[in-house]
Amino acid sequence: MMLAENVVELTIASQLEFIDLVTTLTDNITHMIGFDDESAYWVNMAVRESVANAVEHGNKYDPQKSVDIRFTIGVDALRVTIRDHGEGFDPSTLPDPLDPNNLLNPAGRGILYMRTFMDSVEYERHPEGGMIATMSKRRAPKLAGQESGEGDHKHDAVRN
Amino acid sequence: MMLAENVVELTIASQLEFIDLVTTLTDNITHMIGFDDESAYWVNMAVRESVANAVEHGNKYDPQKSVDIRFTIGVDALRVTIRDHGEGFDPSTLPDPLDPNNLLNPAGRGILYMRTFMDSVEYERHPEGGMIATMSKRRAPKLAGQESGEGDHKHDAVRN
Amino acid sequence: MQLEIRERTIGEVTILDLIGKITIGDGSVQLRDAVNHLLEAGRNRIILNLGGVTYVDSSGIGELVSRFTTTKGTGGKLKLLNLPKKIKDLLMITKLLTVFEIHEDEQAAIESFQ
Amino acid sequence: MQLEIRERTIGEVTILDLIGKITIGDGSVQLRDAVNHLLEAGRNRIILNLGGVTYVDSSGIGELVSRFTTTKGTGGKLKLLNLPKKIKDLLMITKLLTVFEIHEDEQAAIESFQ
Ligand SMILES: Nc1ncnc2c1ncn2[C@@H]1O[C@H](COP(=O)(O)OP(=O)(O)O)[C@@H](O)[C@H]1O
Ligand SMILES: Nc1ncnc2c1ncn2[C@@H]1O[C@H](COP(=O)(O)OP(=O)(O)O)[C@@H](O)[C@H]1O
Repeated sequence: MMLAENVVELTIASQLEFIDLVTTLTDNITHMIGFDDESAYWVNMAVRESVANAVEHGNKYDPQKSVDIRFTIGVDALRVTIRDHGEGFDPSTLPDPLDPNNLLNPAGRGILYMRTFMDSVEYERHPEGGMIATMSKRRAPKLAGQESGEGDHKHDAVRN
Repeated sequence: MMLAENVVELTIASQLEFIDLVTTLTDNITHMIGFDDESAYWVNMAVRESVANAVEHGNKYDPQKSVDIRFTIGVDALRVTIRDHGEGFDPSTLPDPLDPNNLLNPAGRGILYMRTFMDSVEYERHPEGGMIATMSKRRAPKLAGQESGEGDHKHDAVRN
Repeated sequence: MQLEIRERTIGEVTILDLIGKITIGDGSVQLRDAVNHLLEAGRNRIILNLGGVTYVDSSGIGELVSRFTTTKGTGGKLKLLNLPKKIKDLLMITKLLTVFEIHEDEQAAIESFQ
Repeated sequence: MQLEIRERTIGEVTILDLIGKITIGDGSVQLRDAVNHLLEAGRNRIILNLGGVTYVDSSGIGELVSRFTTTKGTGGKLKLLNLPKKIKDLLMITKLLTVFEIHEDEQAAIESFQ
């Protein structure tokens, strides 16, 4: 397979047992590219939430459906995409977990976690079915006045 | 993607820095399925050798070529396949690293490592190019007289 | 096992010392079982000591909330003790800090049931 | 950094204390550089103390062999000290146990150069 030089991909069957494999790989990648422990901890948790949603709501625990996780190590940011093979959903119609009426709900806080811990979270439907969540986290605090995009450059470096 | 329920796949770009990601994932999987520390250590090393060969000899460090690693968690054995996208080679024509004349060679011991640490190692050419190394390691010592195959059964279990 | 739960009884109060991770699957289920087990035995004055908890995902937070409401439903109370910084952050983010009764001192937590 | 190398000088003998992993890439390169650096300075009585080495892949074993032959080429000697069990296993598997001079006692290793 052709692959950009700064990409690592992991594919798991839809089993909760495998989520720890994804978060440990996440830890290794954030550690390798120099995230501090605190940032790495929250990225780990955001990835866990997104993969758990893909297993639970997306693939509905169908062990034959995979969850595909892709890490793109950009110069400025780590991008993680999580894809499932379910029916998809519309994130704009979800109940707000912070609404006082919802505070005692037993669920519904995963996407809030993701949005809180990452710099950006976006959802789209995959043309061949399933959802793709794309999350990114800056590698270092931006210097004041620095306006360049935080995306991936032509020549991405594993270590900066 | 459709996937057997007991499969985990990792794809890396051909960078030596990424090999540690593969071996740590290997450790997590062997630990999850109950390998003892000693066996896990040697499986880790066999996987490292095979991935290093794929990066170095197979893909020749071309960062656009991937190494694709697949872990199949069978009831009786863990199977690991490592695929590269290089020109392939004929393993039957390699010099024997244990030949007295070769003992001081600076290289040529990787496949010996693999064959020593795993229960089986097989090479084949992928129809679309590149080599596939398939290695397997039994999950528990066989009981005396137990003759059943060590392959993967219809209903594989992550934990046994 | 990602979550270890130790049970201590002080008069009518039960303290569950939780050590490890409360996450989707095993961890959340263990917590649910442990609390439900107490409630079935009529022991509904419960303190969860989170001092040894390193990680709570959204499923774990949901489990804390639902054990809280279930305990309340039996006329009892479930209180939290010794929140590590990160778990406090999570309760803040989810606006649950004021929902739970939270203690930093075990003795005070026990006495709060009297 | 996967390999840490500390240098000690005892008379004409240099001991390199190696701690960590000797693997393809960084670890092997560091070892090569450290030994070559000594040889360039004319210090070719070298003891590699492997007591702190936890992991040596085939590239690392190859590096040990080539530093051994390079040192020999200068009329010097490179000896091994304090082999952990697993590293000994690896030298056995590769039939290199009898190629290297291996010591278990540092003082004896130093004196063996006299
Ligand atoms: N990958 C997904 N596929 C389908 N639906 C999803 C997916 N991720 C999230 N959802 C929907 O969004 C809702 C909110 O998700 P989340 O905030 O993570 O909370 P929870 O998982 O606890 O319900 C889920 O209940 C589900 O209906
Ligand atoms: N994936 C591969 N693709 C092409 N050639 C390979 C591959 N793996 C091994 N080889 C060939 O086999 C030889 C022996 O490999 P190995 O025993 O691992 O030792 P080393 O990697 O130190 O040379 C290599 O030098 C190379 O020529």
